[in-house]
Amino acid sequence: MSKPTKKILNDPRKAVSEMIDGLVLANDGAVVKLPDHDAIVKKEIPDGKVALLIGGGSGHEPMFHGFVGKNLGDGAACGQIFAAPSPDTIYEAAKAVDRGNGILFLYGNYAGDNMNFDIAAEMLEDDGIDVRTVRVRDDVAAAPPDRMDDRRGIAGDVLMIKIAGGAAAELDSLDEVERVTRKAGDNVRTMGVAVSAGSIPETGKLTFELADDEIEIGMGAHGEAGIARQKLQPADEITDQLIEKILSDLPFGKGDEVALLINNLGATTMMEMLVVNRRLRQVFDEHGITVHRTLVGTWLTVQEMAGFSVTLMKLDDELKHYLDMPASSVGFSNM
Amino acid sequence: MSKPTKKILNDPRKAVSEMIDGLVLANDGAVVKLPDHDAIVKKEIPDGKVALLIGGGSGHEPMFHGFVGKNLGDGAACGQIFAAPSPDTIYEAAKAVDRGNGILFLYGNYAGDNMNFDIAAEMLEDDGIDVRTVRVRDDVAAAPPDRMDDRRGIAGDVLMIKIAGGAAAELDSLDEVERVTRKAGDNVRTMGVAVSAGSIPETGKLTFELADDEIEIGMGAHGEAGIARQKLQPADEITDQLIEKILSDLPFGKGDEVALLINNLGATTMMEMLVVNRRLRQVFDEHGITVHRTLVGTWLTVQEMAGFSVTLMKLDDELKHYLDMPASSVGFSNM
Amino acid sequence: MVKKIDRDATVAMLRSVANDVIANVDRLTDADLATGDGDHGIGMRRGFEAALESLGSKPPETIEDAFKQVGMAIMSKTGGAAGAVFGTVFRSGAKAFAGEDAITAESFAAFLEEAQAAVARRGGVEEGQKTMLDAVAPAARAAKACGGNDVSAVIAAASEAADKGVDATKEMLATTGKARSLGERSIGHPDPGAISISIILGAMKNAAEAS
Amino acid sequence: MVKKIDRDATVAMLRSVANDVIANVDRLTDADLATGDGDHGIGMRRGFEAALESLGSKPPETIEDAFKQVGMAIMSKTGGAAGAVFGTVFRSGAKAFAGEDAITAESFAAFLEEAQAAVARRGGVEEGQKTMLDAVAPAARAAKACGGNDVSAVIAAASEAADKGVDATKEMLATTGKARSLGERSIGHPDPGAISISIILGAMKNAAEAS
Ligand SMILES: Nc1ncnc2c1ncn2[C@@H]1O[C@H](COP(=O)(O)OP(=O)(O)O)[C@@H](O)[C@H]1O
Ligand SMILES: Nc1ncnc2c1ncn2[C@@H]1O[C@H](COP(=O)(O)OP(=O)(O)O)[C@@H](O)[C@H]1O
Ligand SMILES: [Mg+2]
Ligand SMILES: [Mg+2]
Ligand SMILES: [Mg+2]
Ligand SMILES: [Mg+2]
Repeated sequence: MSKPTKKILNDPRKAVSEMIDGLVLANDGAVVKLPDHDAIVKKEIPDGKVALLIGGGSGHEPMFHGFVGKNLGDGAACGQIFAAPSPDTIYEAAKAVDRGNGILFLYGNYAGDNMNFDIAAEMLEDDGIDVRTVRVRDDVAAAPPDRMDDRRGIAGDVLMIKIAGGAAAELDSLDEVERVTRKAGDNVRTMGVAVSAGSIPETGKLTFELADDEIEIGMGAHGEAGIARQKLQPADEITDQLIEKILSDLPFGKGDEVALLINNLGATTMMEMLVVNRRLRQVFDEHGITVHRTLVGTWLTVQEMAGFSVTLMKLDDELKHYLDMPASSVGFSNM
Repeated sequence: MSKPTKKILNDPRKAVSEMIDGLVLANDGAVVKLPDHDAIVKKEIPDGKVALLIGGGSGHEPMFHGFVGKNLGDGAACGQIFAAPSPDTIYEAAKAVDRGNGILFLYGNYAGDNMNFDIAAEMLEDDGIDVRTVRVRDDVAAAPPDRMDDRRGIAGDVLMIKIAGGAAAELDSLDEVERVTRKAGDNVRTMGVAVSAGSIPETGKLTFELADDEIEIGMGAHGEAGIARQKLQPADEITDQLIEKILSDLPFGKGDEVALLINNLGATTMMEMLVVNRRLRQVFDEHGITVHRTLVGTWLTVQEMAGFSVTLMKLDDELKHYLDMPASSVGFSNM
Repeated sequence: MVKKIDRDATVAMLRSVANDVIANVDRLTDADLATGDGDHGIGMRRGFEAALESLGSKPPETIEDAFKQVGMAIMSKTGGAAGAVFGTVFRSGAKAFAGEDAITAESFAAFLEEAQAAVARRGGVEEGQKTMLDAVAPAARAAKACGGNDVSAVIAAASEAADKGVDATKEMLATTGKARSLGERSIGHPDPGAISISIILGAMKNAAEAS
Repeated sequence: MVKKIDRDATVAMLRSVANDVIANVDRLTDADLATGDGDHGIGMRRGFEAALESLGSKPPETIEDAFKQVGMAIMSKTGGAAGAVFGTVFRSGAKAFAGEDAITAESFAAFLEEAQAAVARRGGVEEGQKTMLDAVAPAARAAKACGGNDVSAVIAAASEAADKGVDATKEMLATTGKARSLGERSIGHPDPGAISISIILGAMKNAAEAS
């Protein structure tokens, strides 16, 4: 097994807790950490606000905990690296963001997250708190369309949090926030490609192996297997392979207006992603698809994995409205 | 010489031009590319505005061309990878952003950039256009304080562009924009550390070699040598080494309010940078320095180089004002 | 033949379970690297280190408490799928010992049955999906089938069945958890969670025989 | 002995200069990897490919034009420090041939003097700073010292001096450009730009001898 990338850390077993301390400080006073839990909560949450709680395993920074902020998540429950947070952490985070008008849980569709968030939701319901759950299931590589529940949540998280955050800031009812968020989820599709693996600091082991001339199409956000392992090809060919699968899945077609997100899985250069963007637009032009808004950057990472994913969300006026609301957090550059 | 990271590109010799096409598209209509030059210009620049032209070699994405946008650069002249743009590209970009009230050139202090921008400035002066130049020279590792002109411009660029962009949007005179930008430059200091090298796609060669357990302190943004090659150490020790040199250089001290920027050189995880942020704050607390604003992200990269830099800018009310102005561009997440 | 495992012996047994899991972190890491995301070993270590800590700092008053404490520690410190399902094994399984001052052949079999049902419910899984349930379920059946009142024999039967269950997972196609994505490529690799169950029951067997 | 290099021979000479630089891209890359950022080879290739293209698409009317076109192409396509200084060598140096219909021993020496002065001005450098000036300046002096009216002898003298200049840069401490950061570590490595000058003058020498 080849050597993982060198990392600048202290004790790897303390990496998550030190990372969270650093993240809270990077928010310049806008969030706090819960005393006994790896959870981050916004300082100012108005009474009566529908609360948005996001979360998942760590190691994907800035996802999830970097998206607590203005018109984004009200709080985030953080697990260890690639491990869903525990029910008690989720429960405490939920209690801390609750303002009496219900809570939306928004997270990626993984067995571990589902079970832990569900246990917390049961505990909260015992307390009489209304909890709804939307699971991001955007990875078209994970399962065919007739098995949506088997799909993983990957970079679609970014657009989902953006829209849910806007909806939760503006709308008065949990029903409505849930409805908008589900609509976003029904219209989002992602597929990625990995060119090299990431490693968990505590094990020091790469989560998979790729030969020097190999890539994996459809790779998951923890190094889960994709749909094809193949030779490295020119950017345009790889792009075509990803986008064809995405377009035919929803399907997207003539006249659709979309949000496009190209997400760096870690070590890929922005130059590569911009070259991919160029090709994507040629394909969209051929299909009569117009792009309302483009995001190219680093949002959901898999440690030092190199590769990227392409996310498309079909928009209507309502989704556009929430997507376009100003937002700021550590993960959104805070500018 | 070890293998460079695999990259997803088409013809490497066309990488910069395809990247620029992709970048223009990623701006969703807010910028245009000049027909015969690798230069990007904002579509809407008000008459009489003091123009801000930034630029430099490509390969550092999103720097520079990702920072053309609202309250940021009005245009950017792009070179090939790690190579300053040519005088004619700079000249044409300057003509395109000129609105009759003078132009500020803002770029990193490198022999290549200096010569090419100077030639363009001479051509513009022949045309009767008032051009001022501020060179970013923030790298404390490059030369001692009595040889500021020998210092390179690295991630301090980000804060400089942010402030110059704000000033150029609000202030009516080139003199004033120049004054504010120079003040920002006088108060900014950066130092970085590299843990692995980047490569230029067209050569396919890593720009330097580091052993598996080695890091280079003070590494430049093109792989130029730093001040010490040493064994990999815990994050806190590396952080201390960087920040002590930065603090003593300006010097920063008790009562100072600063902007802090932790910049990913490419392949470093945000987790690592947040762990570093945690340690930086401990040091600041010891020194009585307060942080007005923190930025942790990927702004000035060196292809797939792993490593990061720490930038500190001492702020007064005027600098704070321009730093805090809203801004958006591809490089600032556009959210 | 061992008829009962009293409270102190139970605590000792749970400690040795924890120590064995912790000692096998690399094996579990490698198994999860082959089919999942490579964190199962360190997750189980976090959980069982917390279990040891809990048993040390707050000596349990009953057998039920001992299992509950272990379950709570795992549930709150392991995270991921394993945190939920292994936490459930101990927390829900603990009910089988309610009011008892020793583990008997009967209550141990009931513990495994309880655990099996609770895991199936929580995980939304059936046997054959290549999860730890494929070690828990045969273990529960073997314990029941063993009968008698030699608790160490019951645990030994369960442990042996769990080992076979691990082997059987090699041939299964994963349809849940992170291994699901592997599809056909998951065949040939045992399920990491099933291995953990076999380590846990193996440690219990050794502890029971020694008591 | 060659007294004059006429316009067509000049264009042929400049073409062979371009081809030689392009053929040496890897050598220049490796030299710049040792002291700078590794782009000198590809930068010079871009510039001289553009020069070939310019000479081909717009055949120069005069010798001055030929040098100017090459200088403009380099200046606009090379980028970086090399674009500015090598562009300057040809563009500013071209003045030495103003109004002349052939390169002579005298005008070639004047070309190098002109180039030396313009590069020193543009780059803000002196000799001894480990740049291409440390090949240009001794070449200019050698050309002047050679005197006479055998242009090929003058070019040969310049070429030989440039080669020695490259060697001399090995011992110099870089104080400008990207190599500056290396400090003491720059010693032992020749300057990439100086190597390019020696390739350029070497190609001119061969072309002059052949004409
Ligand atoms: N839905 C499920 N029901 C029961 N057990 C499951 C389920 N999903 C996964 N598991 C078990 O969890 C194990 C993986 O645990 P672990 O690696 O710690 O968590 P994660 O999959 O979240 O990384 C699998 O080997 C499997 O035995
Ligand atoms: N200030 C300067 N004056 C003259 N020549 C210079 C100067 N700085 C650099 N050079 C020359 O340029 C060469 C480097 O060219 P190149 O690698 O193409 O550009 P860059 O340094 O911008 O990457 C150096 O080897 C040196 O000969
Ligand atoms: Mg996991
Ligand atoms: Mg360069
Ligand atoms: Mg796992
Ligand atoms: Mg160079």
